[in-house]
Amino acid sequence: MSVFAPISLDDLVTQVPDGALLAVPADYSGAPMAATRALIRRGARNLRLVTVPQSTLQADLLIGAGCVTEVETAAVTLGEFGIAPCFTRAALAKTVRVIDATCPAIHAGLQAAEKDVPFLPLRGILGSDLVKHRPDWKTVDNPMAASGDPILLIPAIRPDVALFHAPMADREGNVWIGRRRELATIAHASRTTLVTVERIHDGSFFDDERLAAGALPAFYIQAIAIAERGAAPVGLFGEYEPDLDHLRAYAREARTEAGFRAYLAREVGTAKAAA
Amino acid sequence: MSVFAPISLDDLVTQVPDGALLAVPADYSGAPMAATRALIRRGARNLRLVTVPQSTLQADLLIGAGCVTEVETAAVTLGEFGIAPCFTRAALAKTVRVIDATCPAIHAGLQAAEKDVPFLPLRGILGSDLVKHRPDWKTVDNPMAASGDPILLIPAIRPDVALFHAPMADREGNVWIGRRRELATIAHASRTTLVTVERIHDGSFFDDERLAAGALPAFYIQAIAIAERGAAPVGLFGEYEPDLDHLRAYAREARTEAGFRAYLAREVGTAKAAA
Amino acid sequence: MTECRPEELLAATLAAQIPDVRHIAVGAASPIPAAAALLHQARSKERVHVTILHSRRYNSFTDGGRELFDAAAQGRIDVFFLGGVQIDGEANINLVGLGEYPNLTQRFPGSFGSPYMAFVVPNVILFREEHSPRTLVRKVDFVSAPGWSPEGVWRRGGPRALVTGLAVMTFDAPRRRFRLTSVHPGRTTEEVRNATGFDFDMPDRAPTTAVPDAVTLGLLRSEIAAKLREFYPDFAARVFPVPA
Amino acid sequence: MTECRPEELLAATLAAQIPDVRHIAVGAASPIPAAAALLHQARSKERVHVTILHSRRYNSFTDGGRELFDAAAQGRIDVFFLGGVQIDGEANINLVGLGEYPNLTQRFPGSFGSPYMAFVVPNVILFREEHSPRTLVRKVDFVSAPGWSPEGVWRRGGPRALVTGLAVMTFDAPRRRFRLTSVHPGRTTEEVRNATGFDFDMPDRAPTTAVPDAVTLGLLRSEIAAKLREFYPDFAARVFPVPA
Repeated sequence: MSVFAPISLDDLVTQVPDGALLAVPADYSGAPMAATRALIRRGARNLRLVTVPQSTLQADLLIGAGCVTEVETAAVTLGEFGIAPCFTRAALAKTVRVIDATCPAIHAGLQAAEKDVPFLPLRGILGSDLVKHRPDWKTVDNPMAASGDPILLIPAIRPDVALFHAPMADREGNVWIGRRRELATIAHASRTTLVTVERIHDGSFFDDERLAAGALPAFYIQAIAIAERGAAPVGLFGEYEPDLDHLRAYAREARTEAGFRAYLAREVGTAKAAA
Repeated sequence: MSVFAPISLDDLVTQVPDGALLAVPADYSGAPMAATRALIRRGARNLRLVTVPQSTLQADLLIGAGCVTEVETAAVTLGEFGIAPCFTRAALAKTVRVIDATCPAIHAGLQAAEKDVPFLPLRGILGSDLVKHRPDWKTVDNPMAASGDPILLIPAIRPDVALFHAPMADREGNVWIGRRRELATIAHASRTTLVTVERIHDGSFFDDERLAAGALPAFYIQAIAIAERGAAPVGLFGEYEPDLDHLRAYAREARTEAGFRAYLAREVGTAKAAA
Repeated sequence: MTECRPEELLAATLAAQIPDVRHIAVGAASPIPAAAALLHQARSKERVHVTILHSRRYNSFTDGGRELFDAAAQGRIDVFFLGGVQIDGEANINLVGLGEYPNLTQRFPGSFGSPYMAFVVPNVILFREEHSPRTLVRKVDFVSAPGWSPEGVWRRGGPRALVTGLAVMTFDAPRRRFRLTSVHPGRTTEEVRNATGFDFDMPDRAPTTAVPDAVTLGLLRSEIAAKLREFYPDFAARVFPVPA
Repeated sequence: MTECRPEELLAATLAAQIPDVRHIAVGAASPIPAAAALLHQARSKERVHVTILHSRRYNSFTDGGRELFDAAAQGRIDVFFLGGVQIDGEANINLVGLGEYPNLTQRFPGSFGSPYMAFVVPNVILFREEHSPRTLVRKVDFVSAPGWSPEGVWRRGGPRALVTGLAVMTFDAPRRRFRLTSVHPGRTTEEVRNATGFDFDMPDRAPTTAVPDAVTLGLLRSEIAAKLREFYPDFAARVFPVPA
């Protein structure tokens, strides 16, 4: 079990190529906000996001900063602080293509990729207008049933990159995700997994079965960078709460394009000019 | 969050009805040996086993004791100690029907039940003689592909009862399964989940994110009994190693029907007469 | 004492729609349904499990984001609450946008898990405070989750009731129609009819929605308010201010 | 020094079949393949991950019994070892029984994950110590895992080589035939032919399997033996006795 070396945040985000299909975790599972800001600063372009299954500030920032051409999502919102302003503007102006989905379909698509099967079946959903607008979703007759029994098939979702923030990595490069098991699924389903962590745990999670239970093994992970409070202003499970004042202020400020630009300049820093 | 009361081992096994489809965990994930002995003593009959995905002593004892009519399995063996004598005898004499499967198909069948979908697709396996003898497995043309692309569909496996042994339960009735995540899948897929544990943890696993990561929530679990060294002579993850001398001796003794009877009388006690 | 806040009336009214069950789940950003679920739990003689996704204490899922949906598919969740930016007379809900999709004139966050939960959960309770022709429409612009399904389509559950700031309606899935069950205190049937964009059945005389009794209000203001403070601090502070 | 035990020869020979890869996995009850994987790892300049299911230290799976199979499906496992109670000339293996299934005359444990791993793992190495007409047959009685698949069937990998107590063969999947690559020291081509129940290609002169050099034997007897002691204590004690 060799020892791994963390890399810098800036080096980490160079491993998210322009045009990548990027998996974006929900707020409860380690939103990689420091990495998102670094990604905006490096001037990432043409990203296609898949939110697992929804997103708040992370998707809204990436969309507002012009990094995104497409987003598959069950919802983008600022939760109790209302609509996600950049997402809403971009969706209405069609500067970003929104591929509407539903939470269990996104989970199922990732599970299909985890098994490298072309699809997973899912009950329900039939009759939703989502189905009409998802030519990639297929309704078939359940081949296991004697008589007609329509069922929906959800195609595999294979992100190019999974990027998330977690409490800690150990000296072997394993990452502790606790009970946020969707992070394991995302990593399994993705070609490349990049992680930021609060700190390095001295030793191996596998020396303690209690820690091992929440570990994502190193062989799924391509690179790790340390980013203290790397999920802020979003919270991090078991570590810190969201900064509600920051989020409330963002919801207000980003209501106008000019307000969003001011936020970006102040909180994120200068983005490189678009290529 | 209310407090639950553990019940006795004998009461626990009355909740495994004769004829039930019973999920049997592999040796590495908490073989419920004390409960298995209690089940044999109570004279359980006509059980149908599904091993997840294989079994050693547990399945062999239940088969030898005449509790079983059918077993779906990827393998029954005593591992380094050779063939499982009762399984082998029963299979050849056809007193037990063996439904041959393969590990990933059993996992996939349980995952299908976990999602309450009729099937999960799986790559590979085509061309194995297993497929010929599994009329419940269906080969279809991948509906997502433009041209012919055969793929196997594995039907959902829905055990009536999941029964396993774990290190501990907490005061709320949550059970700690650590990284043995197949136990969560089995519990999700099963109608009833019965658990034996080494001990009761004072408090709630959910008070500590490190313990929460390995917890199976109480609402999946119907009953819990305390059984110290409840997996012995098989080992228990993170707790104790298998008793190799015991297993080696079993492999030798159970080679004959008479030897097995002697083992049963000595190690299990008197079984009730068959109904 | 019997001065009852609108949120208290709605929580008690939602709680009254919950049948005897084992497991009630509440999605994100739903303080009034959360209060209703906790109220039902507090008054139940049986052990009732309440999952509130927004909470740490009331969320014991350990299998990732999919577990809510898988557990619901397994039939382990008996009651779920859904809202809708639009809700129509066939109990379809819209969480996506106004206009002809994808050419929307207004964009909402998205469908979340509604198209799934509406099928797998036996008792779905629709909840929308605003009761107006804008929210309760003849036909939703986009069906996030359909209120009913044609014969032959697997479906375990669906919308059973609709609670708004004005009234309570129950949904008759085979007939695909709502029926007015009660009108909140101080409101009239006429008002409900005018504020509703869809056709619905009306009894000759719609009863008044029961106002929560003193015991219920006591529970809400003490035990339930204390629990809500953990995960809906703003809501709890506004609706259940701690006496100075 | 160059006195080499049969297990050492086999471990070194199996290791020689492993191409440059990132991740080698070893199933249950496979001490010689485990030694081969650890030997390959020890000699590799690149970081090679070795998963030994039988071990605690060399098993970092945390997603349950399915993770080995899912990780293999994801293309994250490059090498896997399979045995067979019977192996035939088309690289089919039988782990189920002798006779006409289900009317067996002999019953083996079962197919384990072989019908899956043989498809998803690029490099499958077949290993069976006993090389006899009983184990290497013209046609297996039951195909647990097929050695090849017809065109149009999704398949990423399959058997590449067969190592036995007598010889090494490579498998040519398009031609569905084994070819003798080397014969172990002290054995003859004739012996291999007589002990093999299936037809295979033979070079005019089959080379002798390379005996592990002093460095390799040193590695096996020190570093690898120490590692094996954790999870194959009986095997390690027998093959690599600790000098008194």
